[in-house]
Amino acid sequence: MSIIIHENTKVLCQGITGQAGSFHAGQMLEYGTKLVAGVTPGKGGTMKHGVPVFNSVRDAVTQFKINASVIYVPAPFAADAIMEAAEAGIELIVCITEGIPTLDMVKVKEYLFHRKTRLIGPNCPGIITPNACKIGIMPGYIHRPGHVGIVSRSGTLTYEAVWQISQKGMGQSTCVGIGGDPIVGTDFVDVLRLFQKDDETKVIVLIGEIGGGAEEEAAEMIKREITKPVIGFIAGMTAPHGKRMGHAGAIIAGNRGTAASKIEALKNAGVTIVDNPADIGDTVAKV
Amino acid sequence: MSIIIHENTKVLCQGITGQAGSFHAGQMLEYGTKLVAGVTPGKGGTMKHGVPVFNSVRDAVTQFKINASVIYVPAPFAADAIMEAAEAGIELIVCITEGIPTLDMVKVKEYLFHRKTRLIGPNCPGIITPNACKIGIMPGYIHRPGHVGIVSRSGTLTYEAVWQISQKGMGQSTCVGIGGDPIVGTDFVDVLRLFQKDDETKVIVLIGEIGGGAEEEAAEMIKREITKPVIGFIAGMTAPHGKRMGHAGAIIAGNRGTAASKIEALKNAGVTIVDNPADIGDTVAKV
Amino acid sequence: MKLYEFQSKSILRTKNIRVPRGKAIAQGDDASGVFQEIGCSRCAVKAQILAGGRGKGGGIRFASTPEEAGAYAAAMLGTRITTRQTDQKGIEVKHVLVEEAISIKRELYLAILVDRSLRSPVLIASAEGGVDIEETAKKAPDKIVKEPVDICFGIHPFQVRRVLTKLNISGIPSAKIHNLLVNLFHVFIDSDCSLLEINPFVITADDEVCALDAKIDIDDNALYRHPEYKQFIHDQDLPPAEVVARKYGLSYISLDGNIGCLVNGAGLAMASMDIIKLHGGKPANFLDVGGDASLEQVVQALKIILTDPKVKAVFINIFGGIMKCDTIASGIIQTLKETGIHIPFVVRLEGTNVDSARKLLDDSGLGIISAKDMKEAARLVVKVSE
Amino acid sequence: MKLYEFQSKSILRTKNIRVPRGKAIAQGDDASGVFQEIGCSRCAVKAQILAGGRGKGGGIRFASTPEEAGAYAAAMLGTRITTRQTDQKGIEVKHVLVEEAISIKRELYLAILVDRSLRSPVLIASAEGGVDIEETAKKAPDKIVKEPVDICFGIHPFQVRRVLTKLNISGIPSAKIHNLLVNLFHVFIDSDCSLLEINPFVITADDEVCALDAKIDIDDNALYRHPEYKQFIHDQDLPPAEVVARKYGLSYISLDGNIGCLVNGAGLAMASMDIIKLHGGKPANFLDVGGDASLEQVVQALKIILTDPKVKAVFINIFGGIMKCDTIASGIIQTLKETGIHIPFVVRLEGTNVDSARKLLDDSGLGIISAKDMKEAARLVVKVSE
Repeated sequence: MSIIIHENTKVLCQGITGQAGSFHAGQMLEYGTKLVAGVTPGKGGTMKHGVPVFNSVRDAVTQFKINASVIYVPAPFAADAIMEAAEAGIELIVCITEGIPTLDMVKVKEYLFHRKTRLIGPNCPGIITPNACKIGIMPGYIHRPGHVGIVSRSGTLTYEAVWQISQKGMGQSTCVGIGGDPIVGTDFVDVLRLFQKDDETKVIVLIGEIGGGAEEEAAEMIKREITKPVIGFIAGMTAPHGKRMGHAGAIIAGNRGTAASKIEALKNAGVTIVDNPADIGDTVAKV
Repeated sequence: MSIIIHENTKVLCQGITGQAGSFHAGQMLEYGTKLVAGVTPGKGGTMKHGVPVFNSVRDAVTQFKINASVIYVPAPFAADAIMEAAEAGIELIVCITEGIPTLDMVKVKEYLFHRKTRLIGPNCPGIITPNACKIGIMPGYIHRPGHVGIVSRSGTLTYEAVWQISQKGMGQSTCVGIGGDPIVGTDFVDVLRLFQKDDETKVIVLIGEIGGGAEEEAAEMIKREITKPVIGFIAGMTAPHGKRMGHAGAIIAGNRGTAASKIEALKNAGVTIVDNPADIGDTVAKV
Repeated sequence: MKLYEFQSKSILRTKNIRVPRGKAIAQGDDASGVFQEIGCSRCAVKAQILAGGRGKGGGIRFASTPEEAGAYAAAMLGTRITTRQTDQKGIEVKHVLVEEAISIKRELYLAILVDRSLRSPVLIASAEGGVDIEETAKKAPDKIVKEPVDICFGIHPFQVRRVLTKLNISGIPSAKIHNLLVNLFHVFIDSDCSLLEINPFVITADDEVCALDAKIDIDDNALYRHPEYKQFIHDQDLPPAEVVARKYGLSYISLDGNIGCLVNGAGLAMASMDIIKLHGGKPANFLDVGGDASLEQVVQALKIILTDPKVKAVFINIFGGIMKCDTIASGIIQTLKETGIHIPFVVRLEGTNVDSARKLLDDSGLGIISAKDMKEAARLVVKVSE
Repeated sequence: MKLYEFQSKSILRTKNIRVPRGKAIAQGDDASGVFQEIGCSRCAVKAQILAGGRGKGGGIRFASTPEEAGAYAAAMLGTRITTRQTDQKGIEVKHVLVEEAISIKRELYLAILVDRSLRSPVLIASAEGGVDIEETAKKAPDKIVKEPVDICFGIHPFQVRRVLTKLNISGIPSAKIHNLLVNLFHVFIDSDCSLLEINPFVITADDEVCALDAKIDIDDNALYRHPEYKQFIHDQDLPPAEVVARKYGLSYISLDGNIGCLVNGAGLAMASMDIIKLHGGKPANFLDVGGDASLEQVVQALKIILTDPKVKAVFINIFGGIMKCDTIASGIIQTLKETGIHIPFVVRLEGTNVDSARKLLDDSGLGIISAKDMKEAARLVVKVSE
């Protein structure tokens, strides 16, 4: 078992004819992902990597049973692409695009609120269940099937963690990059809950970073609901203060947002905190 | 039993110090409705009919357990009043106000979509379970407790039907005026479904009128789901054509909207149609 | 409130939607001067009436010289135009729109209105614009595109792409139509339209998009927040009785029969007309005094009814909720005393304050016939009207 | 992008939000002329810097004559102001705002920003405006009003009433504040703000409401749809390295240490800084080349690092996903060849195209140190930087 995606997940790629979309569609196919169709408005009727391209998501879903869509369209068009996929009834949307305006994402969240679609991202590496399905941009070869569930706000730092774990001879059940933007579709809490229920996942790795309160919220939830061992790393312990959002930012943040507050909250919830980012693999191996 | 409201329903009145609100709050109290509080911004701290007045719905719900709110505020402020009540978590809102702009109601429906609040109205007489709870403007004395469930788009025509039924010695389980506006909170289908499930309701009376497609939708649903006898009356059989909404109106309406189309659809669903509005009571008595 | 074409177009202009250059004129204005002002070789002279089908009724003509424009305008203004949407008397032309004639590459149909079933505004479009759109809707419904419009976020770009694909529009005009659709929705929302119809909406010879005609209905309930439309209300060409009715917040429609009707509530008012017909009579009007009429409204409503020379009897059917029956009774008594008109009144009252109301009528000595129920009232009023 | 007070106020003005009459001037402009133009008896002369606390740093003075205004402005322009939000060097004053002094009855605090937890814009207000708002938030959080703002429909009137009640505002100003809040939300949405802060926002002696100060941050990701802010981008007073970084879409922050860092991804970049510190080194910068950097971006990023005279060694940590490792390798080689700079480079590559990248580096003969993992890389770079 795994969470969210598995070997029979049928994937659509929005923005398949763009540079990134095309490259990663090829990589996903090579990895074995069942990428069945692509969408680029105006390119309907053509083929890419042997996969048919449609003008719209609705056109694609009338031809194929599709479970998930991965989005590589440029930031100005990404919110629309997400809503188009949701409107067409796609259950899982993985948005890789970075640089989407925050208010676009506020709208997207509102749009998705009463729909059954799950969004992962944006500004994320995607999601992978090793040797079964890769939806995103992570280098496939670093992953191995196994029992470690990884959830992370970071992209490359996740690869680092995966790599260390794989190097130790262990593997991953599913790795979910939830994305680093202020507003994301799926958060730590959602993924942790799925890992808790997943028989395949024995250990959970949570990778956070400074800013926002997602790690503190995760800590509260871990304390209440998670019985599996959780290993955490928070990037930015030595980072200078980021840009201040005026007094208002401080008022909203309250006592949250710093590496110290996140680490304290997670430790308090029984999470094993890794101080050195190079020690993630070792720490997991010791559980 | 009854639907939606019963003798223990605790009611709030928004606009209680206005002319209509004040009059009907008095009438409701006299009828025995458990009207526990009122709201008029700026009048918080005063009393009306022995009932405390608050500045906001939230203030009222922190002081009292409230199940329903009835709204008598003027049209320009009514949509806001509905949303205020919904935001405060009130489960049932009965909006009496007429003349609310249609686009305000489109917004209200969107606002209520992912909330658990039920809205009845606007532009409706309200809802009554005889001798238990009256929320609205219907004259109480015409009602008798009994087994006829009444649902109607009309106000005064409902009283007519109730009166005829009561005059025949029968009574009503619950009477719901869903309102005559293009967009209403609760429609025929919602109420019919509740009547079907309600043990107390043995016969259903549906009163419609020309325009829109609510009766045709009800007919489809009756055919599928309703096993209790339904008696229908459609007002406007002899009415001249109302204002044409351009070609677009005709395109949207399709073959629906006329008295003939509604009567045909209802007959087709097994509904007994009353031709003469004075014969509603007689027809119910014969079931 | 239905707006004239020239009024609708003036609203479109404020949202940067292109309409032909032009100007509306009334009796006495200089149509040939407008022709010269516009400065193009050919103008349309269009009668402004609140009914469709004027083209076939001679309401649109094309002028190639200022003189021609003047002559056509003069011929239209003050005359009555009869179309399939008017009655036989037709409608008097009080305004004429003189505007540049446009070279047309394609004609399309666009409209936005609220779909009751969807509880949402909906965009309707068709590649086949022009007068026969309703025929198209019946015979080839797949040629009609319907897209619900998100009340929160407007028309999504993916919906615009879908519409353009279905209308088979690509290339230069597509971006322009995209903007047009976004702007149309803004007009619809910002102006509280109940209908916004552009038929035809055209792609011009030089690939511009332009609203060749425009029909806007404003939601009457929302007029209070649009002081900018006061002038339009003033321009409404309503029969005097309807002007009075509107002024007093009454819903009144004149009909052919001889039994004046005053009822509270639209449903009961329609049912009252139905029952009059079932008993062989003919209603002279539809009149709903509304849910909570004041004494003054009742008096004005009765005066409107009594002003109609066809009326031989009056049928009053009130089932009071908010409406108090004694207010109706006082209104009847006051009106009869003020006007001195004595035709039969058949009154059926029930509901709030019904007892004091009946007493008022009985004590008035005005010979008002009280009926115990609707059937009796209908029977009586038909009888006395014959 | 943080805007200056005078820029923020110019945006507020476009949405009919009242701000004091005034004008921003730069070196060489005539402050006393502006005083006379405004035509009031007392003006505030306010240094424009992108940091709070300038009042205590001498950045706000009140002038009662044109001469005084001129003198204060001249004294501020070109000098550096140090506040608790700047570093010790302070910030150079390049603009001064001269505006009418306002008679204040009450000072309040208002802000709108996106609350990540609520995933919604939120309005923050307090009856206690001024510099100590953060103190208030800590000591008396009940004096801070927070209302989430509906992205679809804006601030609901019932929310405005709630805010006014909590702020204890009634009477004349309440309707004005209602409008102000609605307009502020429009600014927030229409301008793609990430922060809109009015502190203080005041009720004047004559019961008007006025934004006495204003701080707007625009969401950088949304700048593409705001060509109207091009001028503001130009006015940003950024260090030269950050200007170059911004031009090439790189995220760069200069720090105090001596190890230049080039990493892909913000998380890994922060982790790289963390690990350098854990191994006893000090990073000279934060630099995230982003997820999909081109060869040119890599070269420019390295040039920015090498331009910093503090840098004694360079730490490159890449775990490629979209980013291709061979692009990084080519960038390193090209930069070293172009600049001829020879300081130690410790490179750790993993991910997409890593093999060809390693080969490129090995074949280059430039003495680049390849590390097998992050820990080794950190250890090596700290060693060579000492």
